[in-house]
Amino acid sequence: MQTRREMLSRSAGVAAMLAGMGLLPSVAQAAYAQAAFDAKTMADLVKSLGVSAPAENKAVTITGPDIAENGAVVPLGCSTTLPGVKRLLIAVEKNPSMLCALFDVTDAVEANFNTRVKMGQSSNVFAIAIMNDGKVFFAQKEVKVTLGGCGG
Amino acid sequence: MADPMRIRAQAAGDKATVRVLMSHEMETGQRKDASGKVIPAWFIQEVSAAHNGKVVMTAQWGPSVSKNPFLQFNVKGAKAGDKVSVSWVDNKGDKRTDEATVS
Amino acid sequence: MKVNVNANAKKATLIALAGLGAAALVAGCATTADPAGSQALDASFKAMMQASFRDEGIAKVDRLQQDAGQAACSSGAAPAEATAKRIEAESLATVKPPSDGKYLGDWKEGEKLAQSGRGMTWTDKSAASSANGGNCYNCHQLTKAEISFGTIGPSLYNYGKLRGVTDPASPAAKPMIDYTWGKLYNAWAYNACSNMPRFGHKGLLDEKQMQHLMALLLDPKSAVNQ
Amino acid sequence: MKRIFLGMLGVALGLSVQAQTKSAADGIAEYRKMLEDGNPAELFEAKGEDLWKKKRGPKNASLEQCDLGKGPGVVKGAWVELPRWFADTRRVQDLESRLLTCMETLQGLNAAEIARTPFGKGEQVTMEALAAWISAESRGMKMALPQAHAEEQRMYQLGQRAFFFRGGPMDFACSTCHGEKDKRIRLQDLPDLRSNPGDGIGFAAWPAYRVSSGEMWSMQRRLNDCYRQQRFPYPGYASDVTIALGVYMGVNAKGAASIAPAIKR
Repeated sequence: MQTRREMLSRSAGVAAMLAGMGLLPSVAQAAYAQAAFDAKTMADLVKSLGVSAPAENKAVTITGPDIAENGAVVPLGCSTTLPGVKRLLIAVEKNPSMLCALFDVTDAVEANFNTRVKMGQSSNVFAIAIMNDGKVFFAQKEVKVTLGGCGG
Repeated sequence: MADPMRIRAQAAGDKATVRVLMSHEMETGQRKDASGKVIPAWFIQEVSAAHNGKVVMTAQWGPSVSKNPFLQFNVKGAKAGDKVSVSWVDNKGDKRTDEATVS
Repeated sequence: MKVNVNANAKKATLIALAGLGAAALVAGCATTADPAGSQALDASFKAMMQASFRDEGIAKVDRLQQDAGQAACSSGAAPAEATAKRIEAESLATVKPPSDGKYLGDWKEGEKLAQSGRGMTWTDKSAASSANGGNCYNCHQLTKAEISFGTIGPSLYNYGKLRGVTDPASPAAKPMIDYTWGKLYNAWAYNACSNMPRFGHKGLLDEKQMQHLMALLLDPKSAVNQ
Repeated sequence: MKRIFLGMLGVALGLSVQAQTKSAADGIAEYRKMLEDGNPAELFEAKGEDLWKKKRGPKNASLEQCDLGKGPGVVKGAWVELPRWFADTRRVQDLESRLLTCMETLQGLNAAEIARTPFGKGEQVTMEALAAWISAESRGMKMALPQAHAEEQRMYQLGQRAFFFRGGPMDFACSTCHGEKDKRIRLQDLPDLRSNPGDGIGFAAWPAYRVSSGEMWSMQRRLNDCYRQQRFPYPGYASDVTIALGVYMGVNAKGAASIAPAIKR
C-alpha cells in the first residue's frame, strides 16, 4: 500500500494517475501480492490469490521459445480470448517462486502481455487466467534452458 | 535516480502496440557477491500504464522478471498522436514515469 | 585410420628424431617470402605480446611462453607432413599409461566432467586438476540427452559401440583402449596441432578424471553408447 | 479472437510452435528472433548520447569535439572505420582507445586510470554507454576500415599473428574457435573471423547487450573475455594486442553491414 501511495504522490504522472483511479479495477488497488509471489506450487499460488483450482483451457495461450539459449532472459507471453478475464499471470514451475508477473486486465487493453523472465533450469511455464467469476484457466508449455558456451 | 525508460507505441488498426524497456537491476536476493554475501533483492514490484492520462493496465512483478525488463501490451483505441505513459515502483520505493507519443 | 598405426613404428620414428629440439620444430614452420621483414615483425610481435598482457589470478604471463609444439602450430596452416609426423611422435612419447593399470572409471563421473567447462581461467581460484572440467560438450556431441553440444570436434555419440567395444577388458578392445587413452592424454599423438587440449600432458586432468572420461566413451553401459 | 492470435504471431513465435520435431538450432534461432524486438542496448545508447554531449571532467567539457577519425565531432560512420591511424597520437587506435584519448585531452580525465578500472565500474560504465551510442550511429553501414597507412597494415599483420598464436595450458588461440566455418561451441555459432563472416556477424555485431549478464559489452570487453576463456593472461584495456586483433577482424569483415549494438546470449 505504501509504495503505491508514494508513487501516486510523487511520480511525474500524478494527475494522470489520480484521474485514472476511479477506473481501476478494485483488485488492482490491493497491496503487493507478497503471498502469491512466495508461492512454490500451483496449489499455493491459487490459494494465496483466493481463487479456485485451475483447469487447462485452449482459449488461454502461453508463448515462449522451445529452447532458451540463456535462462537469464526467456521471452514469455500470456493471452486469452476468453471474455471476462480479470487477471493474467505468468509462472515458471521450477523457479524458487513460481509467479513471475501478474497483469490486471481492463477493457482498455487486450488480454495479451509479453515480458521476459529468468529461469534457473528447464521447466514448464504457465499462462494463468483468473476470470471475473473466480474461475481459473491455464495453458502450459515446456521451455528447455541450455547451457551456454565455454561454461565459464 | 533511475535511467529513463524507452517506450515505443505504434498504432495499427484500432489499437497501439506498446513496447517498453526499463533500466533496472532486478536483483533476485538469491545471488551472492564475490565475498559470499547475499546481494539484497532489488526489483520492480508495480507497473502501470496510462493512455491519455487514463490508467489502462496495472501489473505486479516478482524478482524473476529479467534485468532491464521488457514489456509489451496493446492499448485498444489508441491512435497516432495519443500519449502513453508507463510508471514503475521498485521494492525500495524508487520510481520512474516516462511518456511516449503513439506513432 | 590413425588408430591402426603400429605403436612400434611410432617408437622408431621417435628415437630417430629424439635429437631434434624445439628450434627445429619452429624453423620447420617459419617459411615466408620475406625473411628480413618477417624477422622485424617477429620482434615487434614479441614486444606487443609482452607489453599487452599482465598476470591475473592463476593466469600468469608465463603462459605466453610457447612450447615447441605450440610455436609450430601457430602459423594458421596445417603443419608440413614431416613436422606433423615429428610432433605426433614426440607427443606419443609423452603418454603414460594409468599407474594402477585401470583404464576405465565411472562413466557417470565422466559425464559430469564432460559437462564442466571450468578450469584454468583467471577467474578460477585453483590451477589444480581437481578444479578443472573436461570441457567435452563444448566441442563434441556425446549423449542423446544433451542437446547443447559443440561441433569443433567430431560427434562421439556411440563412440564405443561404433568401434565394436562390447567388453572393454577384452584383448580385442585393447587397441581402442590404448588409442583413446592416448588421445585424452595427448591429442597431438594422433593429430598434430589438434584443437583438443592435451589433458594428461598438460596436467589439466589427473588419471582418475581421465579414467572417468574413458568410461564415458567406452563403457557399454555409458549413456554415450545407448 | 483472430486479432489477438495474430498479435501473438507478431512476437515472432510463429506457427512453428506447433511443430513436433524441431532441431535445437531452429529452437535457438527462434529464441534469438524473439529477443530482437526490444534490445536493452537502447537504454545504453540513450545514456551514451547524453554522456557524449554532457560537460564533464576537470575541464568541464563535452566530447563533442572528439575526433573519431572523420573529423572533430563526426560520429556517424566513425565506428565502421575503426581501428585506424591517428596522426595526433601517432598510433592505430580502436574506439575505446580513442575515447580514452578524447576523455583525457578534452575533459582532463585520467586515461590510464580509466583503463585500469574493472569493467562495469566507474568510468568504464561511461565507456560502455559511449561505445553503444557511437556504434549505433553507424548501424546498417558497411565495415570499411582504412588500410592505406603503413601502421594500419602492420597492425593487421600483428593481429593476424595474435589470432593464430597458440599458448596457455589448453593450447588455445583465437583461431581454435574462430578459424573454421560452420562450427559452434555448445549451441553458439562461431563466426569464422579469418574472412567476412557476413552482415551483423562477428566484428560487425559488437558492442552488444549480453543477456547472460544483463550488461553492455564493448569489443574490448568481448576480447577480454575471449582471452579469459582462452586461458591466457589478462590483456590490458586498449592494449596493442586488442587493437591489432580489431584491425585484423575489422579489415577481414570489409563490406559487412554493422548491426551493433546487437543483443547476444
